[in-house]
Amino acid sequence: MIPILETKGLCKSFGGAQVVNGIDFRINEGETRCVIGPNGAGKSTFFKLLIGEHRPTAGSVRFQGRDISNVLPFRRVGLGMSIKFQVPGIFPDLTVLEHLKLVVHRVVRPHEVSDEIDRMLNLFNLSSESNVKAGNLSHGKKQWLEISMAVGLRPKLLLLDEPVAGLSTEETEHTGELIKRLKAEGLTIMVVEHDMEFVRQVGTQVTVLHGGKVFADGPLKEVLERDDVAEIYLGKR
Amino acid sequence: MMETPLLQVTDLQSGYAGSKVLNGVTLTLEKSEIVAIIGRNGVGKSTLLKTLIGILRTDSGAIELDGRDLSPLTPDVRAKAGLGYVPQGREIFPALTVEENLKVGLQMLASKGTTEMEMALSFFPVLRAKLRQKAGTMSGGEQQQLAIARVLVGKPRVLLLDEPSEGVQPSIVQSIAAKLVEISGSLGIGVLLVEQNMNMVEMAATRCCVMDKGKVVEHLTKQQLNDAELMRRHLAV
Amino acid sequence: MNFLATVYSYVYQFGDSFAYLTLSALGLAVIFGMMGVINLAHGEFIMCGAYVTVLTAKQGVPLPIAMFLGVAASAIAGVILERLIVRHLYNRLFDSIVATWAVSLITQQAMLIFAGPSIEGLSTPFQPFQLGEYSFSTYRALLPFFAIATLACLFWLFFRINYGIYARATIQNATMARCLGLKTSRIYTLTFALGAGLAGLAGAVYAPTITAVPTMGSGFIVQAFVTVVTGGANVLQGTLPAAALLGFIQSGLSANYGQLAGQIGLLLTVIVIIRVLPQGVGSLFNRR
Amino acid sequence: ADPIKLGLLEDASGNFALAVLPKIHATQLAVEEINAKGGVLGRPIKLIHYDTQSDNTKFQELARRLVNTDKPDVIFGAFSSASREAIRPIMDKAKQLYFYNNQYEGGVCDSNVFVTGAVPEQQFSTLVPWLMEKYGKKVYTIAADYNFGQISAEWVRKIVKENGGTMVGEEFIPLSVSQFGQTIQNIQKAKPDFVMTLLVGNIQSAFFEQQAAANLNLPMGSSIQVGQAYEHKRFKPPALKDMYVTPNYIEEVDSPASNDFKKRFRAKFADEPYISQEAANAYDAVYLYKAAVEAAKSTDKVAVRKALEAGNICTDGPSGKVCIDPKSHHLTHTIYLAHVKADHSIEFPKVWNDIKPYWLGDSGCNLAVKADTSQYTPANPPKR
Amino acid sequence: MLMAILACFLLPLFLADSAVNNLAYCLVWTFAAIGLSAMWGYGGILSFGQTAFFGLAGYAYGVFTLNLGESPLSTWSGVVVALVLCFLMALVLGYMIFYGGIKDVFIGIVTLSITLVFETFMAQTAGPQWAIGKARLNGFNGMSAMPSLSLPGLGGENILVEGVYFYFAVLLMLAVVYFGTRKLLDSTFGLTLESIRENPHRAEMLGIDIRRYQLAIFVFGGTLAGLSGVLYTVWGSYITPSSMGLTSAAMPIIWVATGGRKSIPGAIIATVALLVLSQELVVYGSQYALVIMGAILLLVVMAAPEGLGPTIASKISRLSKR
Ligand SMILES: Nc1ncnc2c1ncn2[C@@H]1O[C@H](COP(=O)(O)OP(=O)(O)OP(=O)(O)O)[C@@H](O)[C@H]1O
Ligand SMILES: Nc1ncnc2c1ncn2[C@@H]1O[C@H](COP(=O)(O)OP(=O)(O)OP(=O)(O)O)[C@@H](O)[C@H]1O
Ligand SMILES: [Mg+2]
Ligand SMILES: [Mg+2]
Repeated sequence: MIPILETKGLCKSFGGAQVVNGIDFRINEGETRCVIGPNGAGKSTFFKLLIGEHRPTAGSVRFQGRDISNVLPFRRVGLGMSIKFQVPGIFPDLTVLEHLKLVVHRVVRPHEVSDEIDRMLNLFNLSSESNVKAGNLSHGKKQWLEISMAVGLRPKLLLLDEPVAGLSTEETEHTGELIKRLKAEGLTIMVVEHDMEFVRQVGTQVTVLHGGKVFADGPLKEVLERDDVAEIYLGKR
Repeated sequence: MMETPLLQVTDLQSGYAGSKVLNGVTLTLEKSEIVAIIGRNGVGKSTLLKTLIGILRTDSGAIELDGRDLSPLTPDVRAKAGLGYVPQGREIFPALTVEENLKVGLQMLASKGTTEMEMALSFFPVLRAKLRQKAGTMSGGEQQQLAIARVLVGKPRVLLLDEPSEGVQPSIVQSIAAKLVEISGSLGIGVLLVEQNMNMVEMAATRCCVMDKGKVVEHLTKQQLNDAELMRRHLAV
Repeated sequence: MNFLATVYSYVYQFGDSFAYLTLSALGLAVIFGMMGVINLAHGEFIMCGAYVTVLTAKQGVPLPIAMFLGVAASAIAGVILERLIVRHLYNRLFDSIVATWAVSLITQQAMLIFAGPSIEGLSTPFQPFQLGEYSFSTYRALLPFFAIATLACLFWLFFRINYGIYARATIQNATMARCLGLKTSRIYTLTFALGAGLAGLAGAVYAPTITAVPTMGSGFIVQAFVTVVTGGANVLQGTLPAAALLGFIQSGLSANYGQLAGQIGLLLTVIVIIRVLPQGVGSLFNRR
Repeated sequence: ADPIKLGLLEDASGNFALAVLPKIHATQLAVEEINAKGGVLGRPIKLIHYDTQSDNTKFQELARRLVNTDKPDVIFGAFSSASREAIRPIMDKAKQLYFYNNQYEGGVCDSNVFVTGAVPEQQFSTLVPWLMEKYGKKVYTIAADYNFGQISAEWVRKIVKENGGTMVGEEFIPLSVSQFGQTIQNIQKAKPDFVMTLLVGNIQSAFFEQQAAANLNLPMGSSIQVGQAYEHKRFKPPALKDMYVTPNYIEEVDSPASNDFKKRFRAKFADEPYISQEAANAYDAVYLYKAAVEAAKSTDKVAVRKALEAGNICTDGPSGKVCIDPKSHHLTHTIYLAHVKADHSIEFPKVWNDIKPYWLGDSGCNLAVKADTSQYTPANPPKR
Repeated sequence: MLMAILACFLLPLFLADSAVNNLAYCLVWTFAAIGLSAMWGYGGILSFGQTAFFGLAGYAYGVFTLNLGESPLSTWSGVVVALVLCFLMALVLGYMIFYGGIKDVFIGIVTLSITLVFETFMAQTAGPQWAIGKARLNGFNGMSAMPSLSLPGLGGENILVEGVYFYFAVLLMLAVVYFGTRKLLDSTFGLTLESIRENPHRAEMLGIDIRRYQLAIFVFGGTLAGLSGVLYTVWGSYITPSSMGLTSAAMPIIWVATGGRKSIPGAIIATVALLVLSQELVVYGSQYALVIMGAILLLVVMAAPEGLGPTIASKISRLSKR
């Protein structure tokens, strides 16, 4: 199997703080990987390094066999990556519809745009809010919108940073189903999440980050059973 | 003789310019009680808390703290009267350092608050290591912990928590829950806990209100909370 | 001796430039940097400080007290402006451009109509001193030190006592600050008044060296904006190095190539600095 | 009868208002006096004043409006050379009779323009040789960096050279500069015998207090200071000590004509800060126009211009008798050498009577014969 | 808006020539305002540089036509040359700004600095050495005597595009620019710009090259300001450094802010209204003109939070609903 994404010795420090500290990581095409780890472990920073928002202080990122360490973020999106940030980054003054239009017109032909938007609205349960300004949405709906934008770009590699934080139980499950479906379509997905039920629902492989390093790596069951993982992260069960 | 409850909310209505969200919420909160408020995304949970703290104007109804009507007061007066609010999305002051964020919380006290600060830091040890870091550069979960600590140092009598577990690692969620139980018990603090994380609700709440369409539609007892099947039905509404 | 005098003359020119840039900028740095309000009436606060200083000094009030009165008057004007107008515009900052510009128009012209086109000025205090073939104004030689002292006070106010924390918290997120018990409206007013008072201070300090006329503020405003923005997002840390750098370049260029080169050089430097440090000079000092 | 319309474009606000307000008031005074005595040819004068706000583009805009909409019989106005040049093309195009009532850098040879202010051959040819005689032959010029300053500086340079002196320095100051520390030191380094200051506007006037504070202690000469913006009244002594200026009139002139003028002026504008030379020029201009209309017996522009070019249009103004020079459309002037003393009182060490605006005429401008609309300088004189 | 423009075409039937001429003058400025509104309201770029382009175009037209004469070919190619120059300068400047990572208020100050450098420089070109060909730059006094636009007439005589003709020409251009801008901003290009204004960071992560979009709208706006500059120069045969300076540079911002940043019709209306108002105030308010002007602006800002355009629009729609 060829890895779709691979990092070697990836490091990032801010001032003196070494936040990501030599991560070697690879994910194969079509895989769904959950990245977990304590608060401040460097998960979001890792994702931002992948999408290019931060420049690594050392190490490299390869995407589909190509070194993209020096490629600008928007070009990486063009290559087929897309991200949902931990904090929903929406355009407060634009309506939900406009958000989707913005995304959709980048990936489908002009005459298909409106059909595709309708499809997305239904898929993400946003039909009733389609004309609401995104700034006026409830927190959960903002998360939803953010996920829909990331998915709507039809990437090859989807990065989701805490997609279900703040989503109700039902919507969390719905998201899980969605991810499974996307996986079935062959999409490669990386998810950071603290909601263990969700992780169990979607994940097969788990990577645990801790202190900017890969702490544990392997099949879901095995990793979550480990005592050291429980100690640094899961707590008592 | 009936004792006046700590916080009594009667038929509360409010909303945003042009759209009414709360359609008459009634609930009571006694001392040492932790009341969870659950419900699907967009039903008005955050709106309820925003109205209680006074960010949103009360259109009708009453909010009484120890029998004193708060509804005509501004948020700062309500805070001084004893309401402590942790908003959804953290809303820490990003350009202030962690220490300065805490100092803003400390100005509620007459004293210098050295012991309160110490208490908060020992409870959230990540913060101690990062006192001089700009709060905006902290990880999501760290920021959430800061937001909670910032209110706790001000020694509120009623805590209004809007999804405090969001983005926080499972083990710390557990300890926050335990701590809430402990301080509400020992100090007689009342807590209104808006949550999506059922683990947290189970661990901390003494009782639970289910909201839908701007109203409290159901009250659940501690026992009912532990009945997973029942919960599932309620949340799916 | 003459060599020394020449060297000192460079230092003096630099200090002069530095003091002028710093003092013109401080009021704006507080109002624009801390509150985000683009205050086009900055020059009119300067004028207010100068007028009050001159008028009271003419009445026989000792100069330092007259200057203090000038500062106080500007601060009060700031309170009034904030309460009446700026307050309503915090969530639409761009409208504050129009509003403060309108206030500036009204003030300038109303002053002209009601206070006349000019008032008799004051003399610069202190005797001049001689060094080699040059003579220098003692008052001006002291101004850079005064500027630094003012900056130090501000720094103390904003970073060492909690007022600064509260003010910065309010400005970053007023709603949240209010929810944590801060009286944000009072903090806004105080901060605006502080900025206005500092602008008044520039007017008061320079009042003895220029004539007070209704349009005098416009002479300060470009330098003020340019210094503040070059200083960057972190206003208080930025203003000092920005003024020092700009002052150095301006005085160096005008010493060697004339005033025009100084003026143009100043503006070009700003462009270059922002190009190299998109967040301003202050960002160099951010990594604590 | 139908009023005679006098359009007035002057700055009642902005940077120049300080120096222009007395001009406006003097115009109003003259108009009022004439109307009180029955007007011109039995017709009253109606003043149409637009405030040009010290803004050149406003001048342009409002001049057009005035010419096209109000169609006045004559237009007065403009303070700075730049504002005059902004509206002169409009006047020329409309063949509008236009009076510029300000001292300036000289050289405007324009059929439609009459100038009542003093020019370099009146102000510098008197002042500079006198100062060189008294103080020495090394001269330093600081001047506002635009046409007025540059051309005036050219005049100074030329006259200094003709009189065997040397320019030890020349510095042009952008209009927005208010800080003169560097300039003061440059002057100290060059060690001139006196400084020619040709500074314009409030901002640049900060030089005087600053040079005093730094103890520059040199005599100064100027064509515009004191006479226009009364710096000696606005600055505290001794900021302008030993300033020598050659206005064609200032408030301190103590003659029966002057005192009578001041009395009338103050009766109407009691708190005018200063009655400047431009006030006198503006005042004279109204009477000169009146005289010309009466001579032409009509307000027809061509006829009035013919009358003005006849060579006998004069008026007895605050500074004495002044007459229009037909060749150049400029005015003869009595020039006062005003010396500002340490306490800022004024003395007049010398008076030159009836100096003609000879330069343009001598170098080939003759508007009575040949139409023109150019501005000339010593380096660029009229082609013969 | 179409109706309004049609109505404007009919106006000369009712107005005196001088009033039409004056109205043309006011309309001349609307291009700079439309450009700024597109830049600022849609792209979130607050530029103080509109008058720099305005001045550049004015001087370019002046230098070009003073050298090449007043034939129709010379004047119209003067217009084109001026616009091309503005386009290029905006491109270079915008490249420096956006590809150099300059953001927010820093853009405002960089553009302001450039404008002031240009102004200060032009103001000191008084000497005879500052001439390009036959055209003296003439410093603070400004350049004058540029020829008007003209069209080749039938009999070999050129028809000058002056007075009412000039008014029609400007109105025609305005119509074209207005509908063109509308079309541009209503497209996904406009939507993309808005997303960049709202959250540049997020927009970039949607795969949008934000720098390119910002550069594009900056060049668009700058070139429109250039169009204003050329037309102004043609209208008055005059261009001066003070039409670039601080006071002038603030004017487009005041107009656009008053009109409502995001409203193109608002910008047009506010520009014309404020210009007419300020003239009328000068004429009838004498020295109180500026005070009254200030007071009116204050009132508008306080009473119409969305700006004049949107506020009027919502008033009208509310009235018509009744
Ligand atoms: N600009 C910065 N300067 C200093 N430290 C930083 C900066 N950015 C991030 N950090 C630190 O790096 C660490 C990793 O942050 P990151 O956001 O990657 O954590 P995370 O694993 O996503 O945590 P969470 O689960 O809480 O979201 C944190 O401790 C944070 O304080
Ligand atoms: N600023 C606002 N302006 C207008 N409407 C708003 C605003 N904020 C929220 N709303 C609307 O109010 C309703 C309730 O929102 P609220 O944020 O209270 O939901 P919530 O129950 O907290 O949801 P979540 O679980 O997603 O946080 C939603 O329909 C939302 O669209
Ligand atoms: Mg994270
Ligand atoms: Mg919520």
